[in-house]
Amino acid sequence: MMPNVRSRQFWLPHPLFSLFLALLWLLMVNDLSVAHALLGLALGVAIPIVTHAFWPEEAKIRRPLPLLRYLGMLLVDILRSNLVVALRILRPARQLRPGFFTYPLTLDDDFAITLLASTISLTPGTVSLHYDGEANTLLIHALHLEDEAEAIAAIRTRYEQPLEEIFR
Amino acid sequence: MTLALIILFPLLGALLPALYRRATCRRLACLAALPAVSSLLLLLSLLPRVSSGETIIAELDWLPSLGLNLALRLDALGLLFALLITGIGALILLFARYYFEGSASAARFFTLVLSFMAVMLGIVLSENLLFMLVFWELTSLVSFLLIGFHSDRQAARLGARMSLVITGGGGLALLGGIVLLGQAAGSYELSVVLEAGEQIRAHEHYGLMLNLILLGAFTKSAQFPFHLWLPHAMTAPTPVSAYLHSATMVKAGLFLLARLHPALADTELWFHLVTLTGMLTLMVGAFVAMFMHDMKGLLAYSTVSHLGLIMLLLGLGTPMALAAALFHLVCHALFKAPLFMMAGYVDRATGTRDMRRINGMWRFMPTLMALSAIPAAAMAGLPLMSGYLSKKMLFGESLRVVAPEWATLVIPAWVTLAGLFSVAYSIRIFHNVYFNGRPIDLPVWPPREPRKAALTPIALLALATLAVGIAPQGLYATLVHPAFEAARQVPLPAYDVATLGGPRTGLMSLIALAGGALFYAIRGPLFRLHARLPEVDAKEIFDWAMRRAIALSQRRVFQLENGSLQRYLTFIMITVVVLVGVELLAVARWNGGVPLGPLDPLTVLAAGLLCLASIGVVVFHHHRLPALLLLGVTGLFVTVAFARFSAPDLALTQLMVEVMAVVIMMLALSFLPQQSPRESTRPRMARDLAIAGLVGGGVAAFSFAILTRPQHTISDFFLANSLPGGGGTNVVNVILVDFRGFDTLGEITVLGIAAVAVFAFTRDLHLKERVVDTNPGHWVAEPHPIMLSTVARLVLPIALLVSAYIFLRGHNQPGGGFIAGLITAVAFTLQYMAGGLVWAQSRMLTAFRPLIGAGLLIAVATGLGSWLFGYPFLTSAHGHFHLPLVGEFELATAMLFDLGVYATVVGATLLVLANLGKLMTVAGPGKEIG
Amino acid sequence: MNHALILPILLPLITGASLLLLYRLPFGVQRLAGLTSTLGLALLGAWALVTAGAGEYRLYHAGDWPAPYGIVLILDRLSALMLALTATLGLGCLLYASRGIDRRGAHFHALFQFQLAGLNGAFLTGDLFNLFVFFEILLIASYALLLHGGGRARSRAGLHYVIINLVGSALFLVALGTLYGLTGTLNMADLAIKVAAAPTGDAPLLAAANMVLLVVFGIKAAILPLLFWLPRAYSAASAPVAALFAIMTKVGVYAILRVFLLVFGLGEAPVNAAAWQWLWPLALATLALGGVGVLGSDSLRTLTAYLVIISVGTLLATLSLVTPATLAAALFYLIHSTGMAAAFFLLADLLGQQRDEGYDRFSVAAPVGHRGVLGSLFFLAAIAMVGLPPFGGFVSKAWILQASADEPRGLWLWGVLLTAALLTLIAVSRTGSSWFWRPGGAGEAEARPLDRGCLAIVCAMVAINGLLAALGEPVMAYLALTAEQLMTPQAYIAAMLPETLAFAQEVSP
Amino acid sequence: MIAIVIPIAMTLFAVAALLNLYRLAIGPDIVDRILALDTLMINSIALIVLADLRMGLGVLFELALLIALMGFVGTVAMSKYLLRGDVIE
Amino acid sequence: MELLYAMTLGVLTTCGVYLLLRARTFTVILGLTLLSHAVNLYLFASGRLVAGAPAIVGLTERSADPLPQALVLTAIVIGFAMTAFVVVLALKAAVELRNDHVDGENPDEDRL
Amino acid sequence: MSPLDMPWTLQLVVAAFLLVGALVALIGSWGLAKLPDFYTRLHGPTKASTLGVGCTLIGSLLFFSHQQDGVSVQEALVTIFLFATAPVSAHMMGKAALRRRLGGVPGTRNPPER
Ligand code: NA
Ligand code: NA
Repeated sequence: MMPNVRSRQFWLPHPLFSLFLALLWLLMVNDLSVAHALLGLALGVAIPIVTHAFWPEEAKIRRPLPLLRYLGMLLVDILRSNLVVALRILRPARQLRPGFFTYPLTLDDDFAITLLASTISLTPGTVSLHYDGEANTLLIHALHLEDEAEAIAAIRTRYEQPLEEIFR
Repeated sequence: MTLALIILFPLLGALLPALYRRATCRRLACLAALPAVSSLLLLLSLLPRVSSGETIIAELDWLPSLGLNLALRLDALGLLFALLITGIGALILLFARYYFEGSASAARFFTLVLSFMAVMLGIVLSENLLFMLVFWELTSLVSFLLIGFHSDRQAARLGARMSLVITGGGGLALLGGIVLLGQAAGSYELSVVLEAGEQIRAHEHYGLMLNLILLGAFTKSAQFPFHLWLPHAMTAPTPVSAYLHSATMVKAGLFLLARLHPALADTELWFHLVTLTGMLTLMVGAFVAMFMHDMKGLLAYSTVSHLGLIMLLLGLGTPMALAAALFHLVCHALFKAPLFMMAGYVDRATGTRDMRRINGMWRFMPTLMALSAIPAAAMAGLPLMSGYLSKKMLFGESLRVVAPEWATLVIPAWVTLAGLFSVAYSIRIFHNVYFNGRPIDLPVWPPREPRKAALTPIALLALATLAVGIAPQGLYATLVHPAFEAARQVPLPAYDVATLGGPRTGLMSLIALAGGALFYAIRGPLFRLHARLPEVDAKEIFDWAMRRAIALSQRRVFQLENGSLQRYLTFIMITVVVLVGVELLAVARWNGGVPLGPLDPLTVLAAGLLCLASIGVVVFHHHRLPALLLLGVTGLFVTVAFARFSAPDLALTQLMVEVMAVVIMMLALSFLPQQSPRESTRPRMARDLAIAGLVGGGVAAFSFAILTRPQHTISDFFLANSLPGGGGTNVVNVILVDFRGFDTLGEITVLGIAAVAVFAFTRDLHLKERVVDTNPGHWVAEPHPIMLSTVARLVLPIALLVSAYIFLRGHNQPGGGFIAGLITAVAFTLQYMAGGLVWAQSRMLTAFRPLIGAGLLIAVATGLGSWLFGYPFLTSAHGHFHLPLVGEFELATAMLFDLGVYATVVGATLLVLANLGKLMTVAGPGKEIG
Repeated sequence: MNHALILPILLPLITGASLLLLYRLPFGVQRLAGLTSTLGLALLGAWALVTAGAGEYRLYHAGDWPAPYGIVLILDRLSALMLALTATLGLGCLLYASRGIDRRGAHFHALFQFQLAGLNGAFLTGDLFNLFVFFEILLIASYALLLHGGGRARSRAGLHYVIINLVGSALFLVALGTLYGLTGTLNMADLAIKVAAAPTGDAPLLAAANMVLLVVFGIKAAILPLLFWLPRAYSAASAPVAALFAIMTKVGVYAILRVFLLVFGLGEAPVNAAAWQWLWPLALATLALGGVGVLGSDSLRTLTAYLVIISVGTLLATLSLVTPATLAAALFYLIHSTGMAAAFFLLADLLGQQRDEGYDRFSVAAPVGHRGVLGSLFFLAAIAMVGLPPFGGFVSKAWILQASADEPRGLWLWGVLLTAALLTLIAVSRTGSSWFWRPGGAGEAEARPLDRGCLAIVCAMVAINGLLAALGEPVMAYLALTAEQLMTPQAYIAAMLPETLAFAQEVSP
Repeated sequence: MIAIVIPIAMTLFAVAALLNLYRLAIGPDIVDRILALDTLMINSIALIVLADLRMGLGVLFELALLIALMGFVGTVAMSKYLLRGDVIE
Repeated sequence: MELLYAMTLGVLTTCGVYLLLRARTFTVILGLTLLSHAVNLYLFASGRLVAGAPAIVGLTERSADPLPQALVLTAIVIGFAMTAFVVVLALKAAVELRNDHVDGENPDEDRL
Repeated sequence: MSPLDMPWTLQLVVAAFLLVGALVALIGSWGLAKLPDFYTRLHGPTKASTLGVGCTLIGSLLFFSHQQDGVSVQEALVTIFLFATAPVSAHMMGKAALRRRLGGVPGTRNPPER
């Protein structure tokens, strides 16, 4: 399970990730001294060694820039979704038309699927409830489901396709 | 030294038979006789000195603080008894040589008898009363072993236990009495005690003291109603009966009272207790002996009766009563031992001891008959016999009693009647055995007389009896009178035994003789009458009483200790309520006067919710999962309370701990029923609520009282020294790792042990069936949802980074090793949940137990580090360091200590969780996780 | 800097932790490590006796912080006595366990060392909260050891034991909170001064805290009505563990002594008076219950457990007369009863192993192998236990009687004590005669192998009890001085807080 | 301005917490209760942060972070328990 | 404030003790946990109630008493260890004795 | 250091964040209390509370970033963490509800087979 102690795989499985951790450390301690930079780097090396076995696959993010764009869009959608959901909540409950629908996925990367499912849960009126690995579908509950096909199409174009690009 | 040798000879000699277990009985007897005779000779060599009134004392310190010294004393009283013990003992050994011929257990017998001889000598030769008590108890113990010699017989076991319980119990009482006596006299040395009679009798505890001592003496000397053990001791081999239960051990009580006579006697209480007990014993023994069909039983009861007689004499308080008592004591030993021997021979020759079957033995054992005629006559008190003299002395003394009034008439009449009985049973044992028709249905046929040599001990004792009867003055002058003087502690006029008595005593003797003979003559109807009386079997009574007592104890104890935790907890709570409540009643002012802090609505709300949540736990406790959720809520609000009142470290810790605890409980809950049955009745609930309410009210009152009282605390020291002395600004953390680091070391030790304990006792736990059936085959229930596992993996490194952050800042800001450790543990726990136990376990860098061990060792090693610099354990050091390039940074040994805390916490938490998870998953005993 | 004083805690702690770290070590090595460490503790115990015997208090400032701020260990005669007793007992139990019982569960040796560390810590610390921490260490280790070997009876008894002790711990914290809230300190010497100087309005609260502590220590020491966890817990534990537990009740007694005589013992109207008053009847009742329980026991281990209860009752009743003489006598009894209870638990196992069925139960009439040897041993052990001469029990009983004779209440103690002894005598004589004398069935011939090592250990423990009587004088002298030391808390305070010496003398009783 | 807003915000969050507790109490299903508890945890993060803001000390953020972490872990554990009948398998 | 705090403690304690006296291990553990909350808060209160002043040097003018906080921290950790232990033990007992009554027997009874 | 030292614009922004956050969270919790079935109730917290707390945290971030020099990153961390985990929590709870065969409110479209 563990890679050889002599190998780079052992000492620096995710160099970028190590750097990220060091950066995060500096932010967290809020101190840009050399001491903390060294400490941050040390942690950046040490933590992946400990956790590498739990996360053996290399990250498959091919294009970081679209990811950032995606996240920005997500933020906007979250704000929008909150507004929508707030209104739905404040209106009388009998006006709700809740419903379930199954969303057929085209993504096949675990991380990407997770990202999509999270997105769905964070955005307007939908929560992803169950991922069926065999059929590669997501079971989604919508707070207000007018048209199933429309909902599926919206998710496809707005979220899944950008994600496909990022993880292709 | 000589005195010690007298005891040591038989004591060490007891080892000889044990060493030569395989030797023949004869050789064993010789080996055994050697020390006995040596002691006897030593005693005889001292006889002239002692008879002339000298008291030899030898002393060696043992436990002077206790007043218990190895002090020996030989005066005439002791000598009298010591001679009896060694002399008769030697003869008993001789007798046993024939009695045990061909028996495999002879060696054991000789060892025990010699041990007994030694401890019995110890009683009579002790100068120190506590030392005497040591021997006293030892005689009970050795006697227990001797009575139970034939341990395969139930009667023997019961008899042995009975004697041990009664005499041992008496010994305990005696211990009490002697301690009181020693306190009253100021010493346990007899030479002091015997001089302090006035002081002792005036002591406030004299009555209790006397009662306790008499209890000891009465039980040992088989006085009514403690006599019951003696007849049942007859299950012992006959040499034992002859030795212990007629000649020596049963005389220990009499010896003790004679010994302590100057210290205790001559009070009204003494007179009443001793005399009345003696009278009762005398009569009961004599009466029962009459009707015994068992030879040894008859002899035993007759012994009881004689012991009562001597006791009576000891109680009388007339000038010469003590002399009479001692004289009779010797006579009794001399005639009772041979009678027991006779019973032994007849028993062996016929195979039974039932006098209804043993008849006409004169035909078969003429020599034995001739020899036993003498002691039998002495027991009956026929003229010219030793018993005659002692009986006349008894009658004489009974007539001299002047006070109290009732006694002047009752006692003479009483002793005459007892004398009558004793004549009757003496005739009976002789006549019934040797005459009275033909033997009936004997198990051994034909009875054979023992070899002539075997009769030597009887012959010698019979001879002695005869000698005393014929020339009593010899015995009296050389032994009894000096002993009498030694016992009374004053020189006394001599007493001519041969010529004593007057017409009235003669008349009393005559009545006894004639009456006894008459009584025996009409025994047939009397026996039939007696047979109709309800049979009282002491053994059964004892056994029944014991069973009863045990059953009763069992019931009583198990009514209390019934294995119900609920009851025990109720007891504890009630105890708290009562003990504390009584004190709290005295509280004058609950409000200590410090002005109350202002209330704000949010706090009121939080407090209200905390209360509601905890009440919710109670209300919902039948539904376990909801109750668990509510418990989580209470924990959350406790966290909020800590945060509210300036304890961020506590809030952090409480939160982590709470969630971990809830997770652990939930793990456990998956094996338990999901509902608790409603089993409490309403009154029961009301009762428990009342108890709980009282405890809760107490806690509330307590805390209100404290909160409103002004505070004086040592904490200013910590606030002032935290930075300069401990190198940290977070005072709580500095206390934890520095000021009171020792506590923290203990705390992580507890955590580590708890985890290892969980590992240890779940290691071989089999979960054959789960209590809940959860059908995981549902379409939605895959074990490791992708979303969860993906996010969990993301969380892990970040959480570790956070935990490093929390760890490092802990010394200055809220945080520290414990919280960091829990964060790490939680992050890994998430991996268990997301990926499963096997998956996650195989990815751990280390096992958990060594992590715990390492953590503890790091903490300890940090503490030990200060030794190198000459400081005590856990002394901290900290400093600012400067490295080129790196710049200024701070290091404290406390950090290293905290690292130990961190490692222990991680290891312990994960060990518990993994092993709980293991129960369901790997489910293979022997498969160790962590 | 002499660090020997902290070693009784650190040595077993390090050994235990190392055994965890190196958990893959061969079992023999683990065993050896445990034995070596315990032997070391015995030597330290001897050192402590010698050191404390000189009469000086010896202090160890953990972290180099002065009292009352830091945690200070303090060695006086009583602590030294308890250390030595624990180590000796521990060594005996561990040797016995090393004959095979230690293999029946995981980490026996590590847990055993932790247990010893907890005990020693409790005996050494001069800080009340630290005492709580060491209580928890010794408790958690004892929970684990109690469960060693597994089985239903242990689970059930263990559960009760654990829950009751958790309640006890909660109460301990309540008492600590009260004391700290009212006095603002935790060091026992400092507490003593602050308690004595507390405003009168606080006195009932302090007395109430004292009562809570009485309950806490009463649970540990097992006094009525807090003792019911004991019989099943002790009789369920494996033999060496039960034997070690003989010292556990004494920890409660130790704590009672420390707290009542020191923390609440100063001042003109000491707070402890009420607690002593409660303790007296409760202890007597405990003693009586123990006597009845001994008679009603259904197995040798239960019987021994009740003997432990008797010993606690005797000890506390004697102690609660609070004179130097009774204290000393009680301490002697403590030594005797601890050793003999342990020996009896081991003996019960030794006998139980010899029986085909029923183990140590009385109701089963299975024959015992090796009757001669075991019977003799039982006989001697029973004599020692009942308190018959020539063993330590006799001396201690005589001493207790002597010491309490002058007290007006002493005779009550006499009555109950002697009756309990009689009941014990009845019970053990029944047991002995039915096990060793009653003719056995067919199984009598084929005795199981008798572990000579185990036998030797039990013999040694009984022999030590004999030696306690034979060579009792120096022990008694030591204990008399111990009692004197306990009765003069001012000296303790002066040693702990030299600067407050003058104040301590001012408020001396 | 902030000084005025903080108590208002706190009150709003407190009302939210009360609503959570209401759901926690009435259920009806255990999942509802878990959801309520999860929401309560999240709301209490805000309360903690606001309290810290009010004190102006900045010592409670770690608490907020940990509540978030522990709330997540707790919710996952409980859901997993309902889903599978155990938590770690 | 103090009265409110004290009363809250009282309620917590009452609930804890009541649950402690029930017949099922799980319930007893719930009770123990509540009780330990109460006790920790009690011990905490021995340093009095101070708002907005954590014991961090230099943060505020006066600060809360740090010592009880350290004590409570230790108590919480020990309590955690004990809870974990007793939970697993209760589980073991329930599995071995085939019911989760505190006495492992008479499973349908509330015993005195 | 008191809030008064802050420029009023920043104060305004912080206050707005705090108020909006609280309102959003309240609505979310209101939804939790009011909505008719579990699945609909799941929506409120997943979005509203997350955002509500997020806003509060950002307000706090701004506040403390001004009070203490440098960016206070912890709040951001909490926010990100919440946003990352809330969907997973909802996912898990939703699965649990499905597993427990909870039905939707009457009128729910395509209710999952039980
Ligand atoms: Na006859
Ligand atoms: Na810590």
